[in-house]
Amino acid sequence: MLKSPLNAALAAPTLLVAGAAPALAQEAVIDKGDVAWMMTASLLVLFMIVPGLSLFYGGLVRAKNMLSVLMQCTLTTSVVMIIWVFWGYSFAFGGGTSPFWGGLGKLFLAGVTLDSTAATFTDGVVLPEYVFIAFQMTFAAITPALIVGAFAERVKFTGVMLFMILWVTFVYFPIAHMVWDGAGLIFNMGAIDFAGGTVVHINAGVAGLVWALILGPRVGYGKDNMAPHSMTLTLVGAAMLWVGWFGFNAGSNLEATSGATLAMLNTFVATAAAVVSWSVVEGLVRGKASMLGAASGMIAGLVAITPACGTTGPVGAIVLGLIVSPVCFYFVTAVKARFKYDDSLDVFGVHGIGGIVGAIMTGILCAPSLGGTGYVVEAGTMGAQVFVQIKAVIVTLLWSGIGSAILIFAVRATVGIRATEEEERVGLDLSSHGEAAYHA
Amino acid sequence: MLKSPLNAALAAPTLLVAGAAPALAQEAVIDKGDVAWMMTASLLVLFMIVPGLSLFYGGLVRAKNMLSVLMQCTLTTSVVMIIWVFWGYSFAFGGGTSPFWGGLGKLFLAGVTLDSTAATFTDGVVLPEYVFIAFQMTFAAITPALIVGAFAERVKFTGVMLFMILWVTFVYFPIAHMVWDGAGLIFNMGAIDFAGGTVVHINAGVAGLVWALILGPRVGYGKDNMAPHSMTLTLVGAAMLWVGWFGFNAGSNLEATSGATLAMLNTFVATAAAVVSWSVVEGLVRGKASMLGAASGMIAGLVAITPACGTTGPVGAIVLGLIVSPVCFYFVTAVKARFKYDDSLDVFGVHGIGGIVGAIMTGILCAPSLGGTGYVVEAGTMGAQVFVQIKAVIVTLLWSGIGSAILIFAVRATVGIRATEEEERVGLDLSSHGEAAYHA
Amino acid sequence: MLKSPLNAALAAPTLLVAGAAPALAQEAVIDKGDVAWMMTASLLVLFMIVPGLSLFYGGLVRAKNMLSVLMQCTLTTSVVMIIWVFWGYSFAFGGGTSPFWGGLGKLFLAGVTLDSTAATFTDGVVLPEYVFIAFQMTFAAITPALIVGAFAERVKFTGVMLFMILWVTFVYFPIAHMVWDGAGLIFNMGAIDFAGGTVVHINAGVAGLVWALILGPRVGYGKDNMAPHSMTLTLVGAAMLWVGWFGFNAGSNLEATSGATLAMLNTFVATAAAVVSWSVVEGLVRGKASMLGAASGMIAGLVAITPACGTTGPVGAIVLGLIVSPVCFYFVTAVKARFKYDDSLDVFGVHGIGGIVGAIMTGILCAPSLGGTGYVVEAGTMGAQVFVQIKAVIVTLLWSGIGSAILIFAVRATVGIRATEEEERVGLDLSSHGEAAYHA
Amino acid sequence: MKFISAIIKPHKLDEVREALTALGVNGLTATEVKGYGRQKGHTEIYRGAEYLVSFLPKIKIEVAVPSDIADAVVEAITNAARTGQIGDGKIFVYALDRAVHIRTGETDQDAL
Amino acid sequence: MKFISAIIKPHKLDEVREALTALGVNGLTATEVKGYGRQKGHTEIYRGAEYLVSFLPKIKIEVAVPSDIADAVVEAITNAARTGQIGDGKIFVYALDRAVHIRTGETDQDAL
Amino acid sequence: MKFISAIIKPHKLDEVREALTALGVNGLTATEVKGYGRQKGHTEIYRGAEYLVSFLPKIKIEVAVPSDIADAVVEAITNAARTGQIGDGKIFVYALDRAVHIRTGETDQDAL
Ligand SMILES: Nc1ncnc2c1ncn2[C@@H]1O[C@H](COP(=O)(O)OP(=O)(O)O)[C@@H](O)[C@H]1O
Ligand SMILES: Nc1ncnc2c1ncn2[C@@H]1O[C@H](COP(=O)(O)OP(=O)(O)O)[C@@H](O)[C@H]1O
Ligand SMILES: Nc1ncnc2c1ncn2[C@@H]1O[C@H](COP(=O)(O)OP(=O)(O)O)[C@@H](O)[C@H]1O
Repeated sequence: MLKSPLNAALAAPTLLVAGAAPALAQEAVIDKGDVAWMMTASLLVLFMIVPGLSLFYGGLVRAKNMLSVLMQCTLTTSVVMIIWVFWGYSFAFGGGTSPFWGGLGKLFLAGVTLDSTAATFTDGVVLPEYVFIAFQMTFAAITPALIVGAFAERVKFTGVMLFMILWVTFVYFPIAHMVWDGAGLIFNMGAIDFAGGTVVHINAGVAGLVWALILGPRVGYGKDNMAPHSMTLTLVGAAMLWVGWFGFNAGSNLEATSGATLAMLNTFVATAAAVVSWSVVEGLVRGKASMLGAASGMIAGLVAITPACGTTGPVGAIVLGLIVSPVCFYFVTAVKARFKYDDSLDVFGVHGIGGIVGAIMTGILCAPSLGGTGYVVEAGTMGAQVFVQIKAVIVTLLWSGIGSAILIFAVRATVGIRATEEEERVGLDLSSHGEAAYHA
Repeated sequence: MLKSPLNAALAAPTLLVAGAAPALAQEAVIDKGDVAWMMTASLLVLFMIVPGLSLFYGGLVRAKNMLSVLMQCTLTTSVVMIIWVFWGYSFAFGGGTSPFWGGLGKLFLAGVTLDSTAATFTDGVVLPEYVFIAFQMTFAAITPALIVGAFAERVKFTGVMLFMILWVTFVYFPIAHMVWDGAGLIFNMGAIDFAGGTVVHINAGVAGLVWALILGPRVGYGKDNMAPHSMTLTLVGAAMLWVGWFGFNAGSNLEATSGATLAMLNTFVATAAAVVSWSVVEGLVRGKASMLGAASGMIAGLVAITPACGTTGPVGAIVLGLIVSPVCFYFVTAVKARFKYDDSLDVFGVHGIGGIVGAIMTGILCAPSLGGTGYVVEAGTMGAQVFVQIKAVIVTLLWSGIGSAILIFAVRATVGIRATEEEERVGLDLSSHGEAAYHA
Repeated sequence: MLKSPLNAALAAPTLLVAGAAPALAQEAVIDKGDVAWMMTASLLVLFMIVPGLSLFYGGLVRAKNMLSVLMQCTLTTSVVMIIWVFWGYSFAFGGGTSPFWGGLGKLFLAGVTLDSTAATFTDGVVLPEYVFIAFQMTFAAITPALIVGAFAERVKFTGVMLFMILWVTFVYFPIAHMVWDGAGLIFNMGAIDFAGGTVVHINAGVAGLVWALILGPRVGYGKDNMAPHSMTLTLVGAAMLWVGWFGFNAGSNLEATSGATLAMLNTFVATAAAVVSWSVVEGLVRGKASMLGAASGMIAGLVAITPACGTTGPVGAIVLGLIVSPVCFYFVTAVKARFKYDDSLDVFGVHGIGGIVGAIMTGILCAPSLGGTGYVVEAGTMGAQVFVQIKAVIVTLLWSGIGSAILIFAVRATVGIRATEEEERVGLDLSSHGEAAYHA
Repeated sequence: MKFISAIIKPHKLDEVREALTALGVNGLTATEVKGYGRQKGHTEIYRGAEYLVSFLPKIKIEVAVPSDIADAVVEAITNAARTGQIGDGKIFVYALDRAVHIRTGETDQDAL
Repeated sequence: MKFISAIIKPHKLDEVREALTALGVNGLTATEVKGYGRQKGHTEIYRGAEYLVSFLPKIKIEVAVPSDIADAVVEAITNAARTGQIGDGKIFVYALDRAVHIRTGETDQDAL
Repeated sequence: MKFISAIIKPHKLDEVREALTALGVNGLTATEVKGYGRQKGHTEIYRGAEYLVSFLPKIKIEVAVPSDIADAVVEAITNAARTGQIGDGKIFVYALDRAVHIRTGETDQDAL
């Protein structure tokens, strides 16, 4: 896929809205197999957020903060879905030709009907635009939800909500446009990001790091026992993320073709390899492989294969999985300990770092010589591809880092971002939501 | 969809059984994309029942009654599936021309083979009858399971089982026939119920209310602390219901077409809107938005969009979601408190009321002027459509209300419907099933 | 399906690799509906393992061993996926003509490209080979994971890992080849095993029994209270297994045709019937139907219908479900108690016995007179078919039983297979993984 | 000062608390315990495994009171906790040497 | 009357209970507690975070008995609970002023 | 010998433990309890149902010590556990007749 900018096409849907280009539209065909797959893929990504991500994160916090995490994930998702219909879809894929955003052409999904179609990576093959909107909406919903892990257990709920509204508007939608829209800045650099390694994971990871730095550590951090209240839920959540991720990765192929099946196989094996390598590293370093380590490797592997899943061979995917875990392990143990910031659930350590490793390796593993499907950059050399991949990462780091910082300060100056020490001690479930997660 | 009664067609399968109408059958085509989608949709509805609904309900009861709820949901589902094959499918879609039931034509799935087909909403496009049977079976299974929430924590297990057998036979199958079969009473009124708002939700909601009234409150109701034993499980269950609901709603389109994708998008955004509006209402009324509130809004939104998902535009769906939560909130807080009956888990307050709001709003939001796909009633006016929607609701309320009452009294007179006070105090898990849900 | 060995075809993919037989490949078509369904089926089987099976098993152990079970399931799955790409796929479906293994033709998926295809049961209809590889990979991953239930709560982690690597290599891959490959020994006997009753369930069940016998009982077995730490998780896991099993069974049809829908309907109703019959038996024997009984019936029913789902009619499937539970119940209560071995979670009692019941009944229920799709054996008589089914079971029992025993002794002689008594008392979570599943 | 420890049925906790506050006792501590006694337990069966559970859930209430009202307190607990059925529990009273109120540092009588 | 409180290893509960019933003690109360002592705890690591767990799970058994059998009871508990390894726990005995049997209203000796 | 039982705020456990070990106390037992007192509880609302939770989570520390250091121990607990805010808890001291060290069989002073 992505062979040539011509059928790059995530921008195309805007050109193909029925009526807009009748001639073209007439020829274009919708295959029910593609529709069936894309509907399945869309609901799989929702499955990743709730219950998946919510449980993965929720299990890692103390019981007294469980509901606050579930609430933050659920409300973020819900609010973003409404925003997506109102202005998000337009900002990202509104058909505008700016390299930075999609314009106002599709506010409130203006002009989208049962006959509207969205292009795929294959000329003449289109999808009902509604399913493209739904699929992309789930990406817009999960990305901000990923950030929750960074400020968990001490953040102020209303501050989170305000931040999320601003963040998707000024950070996510523009980056999605830049990477996936035919008119997008990064897209036209020839960077490969098959399913959203930069847009979703690096983007959220950096925002999480900025949050952790500005918000400061939890009360008692480094002193009190903050062990996960339910490793069981964390593993369940991680497993659900794995299952749902096939919608994320294989769904990004937009068609039920062999390309999607390659993305699926890679998503299986890269993840498996990362689970094994994290466990092996722990076994060597600590003498014991932990369940949380395996779950962390699972996420790291999924994150790393995300940009590469459509352009790498299965063996290359395994190599990528084997590499990403040790890097993330080193980061969440050594580096994080060194800098003493409190990224509660390692959003940056796993999503940010894993995303960067994946983005760069994508430029290497797409090499035909390594079983990949080939380079996308004009130059057509590994060096050039890797260079572009790095450029894409840097643009994302800067845009997300600076943008997030500005927004967090803005929220802190208005509704505030931190719960009081007493609220934090009692737990956010009771203090923010008036409930307790568990009773006899 | 539903444009004209001609291709209304849920009755049609019976006409299209291979052999029955060879000529027609020859022309009719099966698209593998539709089959793939309908199989996915069918398993998604099972996912809604177990684990979805079971966890949503189970988390809301006290730990000592957890297993009893899981057991009631699981056995109800299983028993109904067997009944469906034996006589349920025939009673609902047996091909009979009565407006009230489908007759005995397909007892034990008589005549159904690998070549049998069922019609869709598109002429000439059919499905293997087996998948139509499976898909409809899951609807028949989840509806009675929804009632469990009303008598939870005090009911007698054997009484539940007997009731369920009678209820699907005399209440569910007839109503399913009336609403979805081409020969059905309500169907021919021109009422719109795309995915089962009346058949499933209002129907179960009313039955639940009747149960609560006849059974009486739990021991210690209003006095003891009956807080949910695991809000975590409740949110997980609600999330699974959301994910599975796409099978329920988009599956009801019977084909993987843009119509299904519209139903899917609406099911995403109406639900999101209802989550947000319930939370906002709580925030305004209580100063805090609760996780249970968000979960309740999730279900209310899903229930409300069910009848409307195929005929409303995305913005209309959001409006519907924003409206339904406040209404249900008012009901489960003010109204219920006022009348003091113990509908343990608010089956009526959420499914019944939400279903009614959805059914009526469907008649409004299908208006082309509001982005809808148009009226179905002959008259073709909003007034006429809404009037028919209300008529459909009333018929359902009466049939289900009266029918359920008669059956409950019959069961009470025979095997009994209530556990003893001691059994209730010890908990139904130990007293009815000889187990405890949790151990060290 | 399986009508004639000619299009038996799970070996065929090897013949159809693009290039290998261009002419044929050109004619062969890929239907996107099939691809969509097979991708869905593949991820559903992963869903069965994690979180499904892991929770089903995990809920049944004591809290102090929860993570060890999740860890064993997760790592086994991950390691096997890597092995599958390296040599597993080749050993099973490498294209070799030996009746016992597939040879070395596809080590590291040599020669598999985006254009490679795998045959289905219909001539001229093919699938991208990648999705066939992924689908079969999930079977290879879940089978060894099933064995975990037999040695739970006392096994040595490193021993498990070594065993699994050896077991899939010398037991699973060969048996998969024998049963599903066109060149396979059992396949050519004309035995019917639609979705893996022998390959997966009998195979794992026997291995589990051998483990239990060699490993010996848990410390305090028969004396201490070893009640499941969370029946809730067990039911959730069982329900997820049911939902995922449609991928397992209907996916084994390889196409989204009416054959798949029959497999799906059978998987619904046989399971429902087994849930009911286990509950009824308990009700009669103990006066109370337990949730664990219902969950056990669910698994027993799923196991039993696995080999039969494509060749039995729905009523026959119900009969099978009604029969299997009482047999398994008798086994896990009376028989197991009698022989006093500690198959911790009844892997043999449910998967082994249920699999045997299913395999034999498959030979009966495929009778057209009983609504089945017909015999596969040349002879074409029920007696002949049942005889072949029994032969297949015996071959599996012997191969798996002897093979597993040899491997377990080999592992015991090297890294060891049992935790120390102190480690067992403290719990494997802390002693093997340095974590505790739950905290405040 | 006396220290009174009572084992009661879980669902009686609120009634006992009310009875004590009525006597002007403004503090008490409750603990979830498992009790073994005349009240026989139950069996739980999980597939083939049968377990006899002989320890039943109870609540232990601990309250320190001035000696003069000790009898009244015991009386009040007895009445509030009694159901007349087996398993009602027992009350134990012992001498308390000292009591200290952490927040204020008050001791003995003043600390209760 | 004496009130005996013993901290033991969790898996010793049943043996201790049997030992006591053998002595004719027909009631006792058990509580899950966490103990800190010579027996050192363990460390748990969750990704980068390492926690030292110094409190270990123990069970506290409380039993009120007539003074005359107190020593026999202490003896019995000691023998039943001993494993010889560190962490076996301790037994504490104090005087019991009064005992009341809630259901019957019996007091003192009769209440035990 | 004295037996000291203190009800404290959960997050104060570690500080109290450290204060005691500083005094050479090498063993103690902690129990999760629920306390009712001046510190008012909170209300939780679940849809229509509102519950007043009047028992708050506390930790009970039990430690047996030689009489001579009893006051020092009480002192130490008081200081370590005090936050000055309502809900800090109380300390109760009573006489301990006997103590037995299960593993070694040592008794009384030696057993502590
Ligand atoms: N001698 C005792 N010491 C400590 N606790 C006791 C003693 N006897 C009874 N108990 C507690 O009292 C509870 C109730 O006693 P039980 O004999 O079951 O019923 P009843 O008190 O009505 O005779 C027991 O579960 C146990 O917790
Ligand atoms: N002075 C004490 N006061 C109260 N409890 C104690 C005391 N000393 C020990 N314990 C309890 O006894 C348990 C076992 O003591 P420990 O010193 O660990 O082993 P051992 O008793 O074999 O020397 C501790 O975990 C604690 O619960
Ligand atoms: N008379 C008493 N007997 C037993 N426990 C008590 C008594 N009074 C207070 N407590 C315990 O002390 C805890 C704190 O007491 P409280 O009155 O809430 O605050 P403070 O101790 O700061 O006045 C209570 O939650 C309870 O557990």
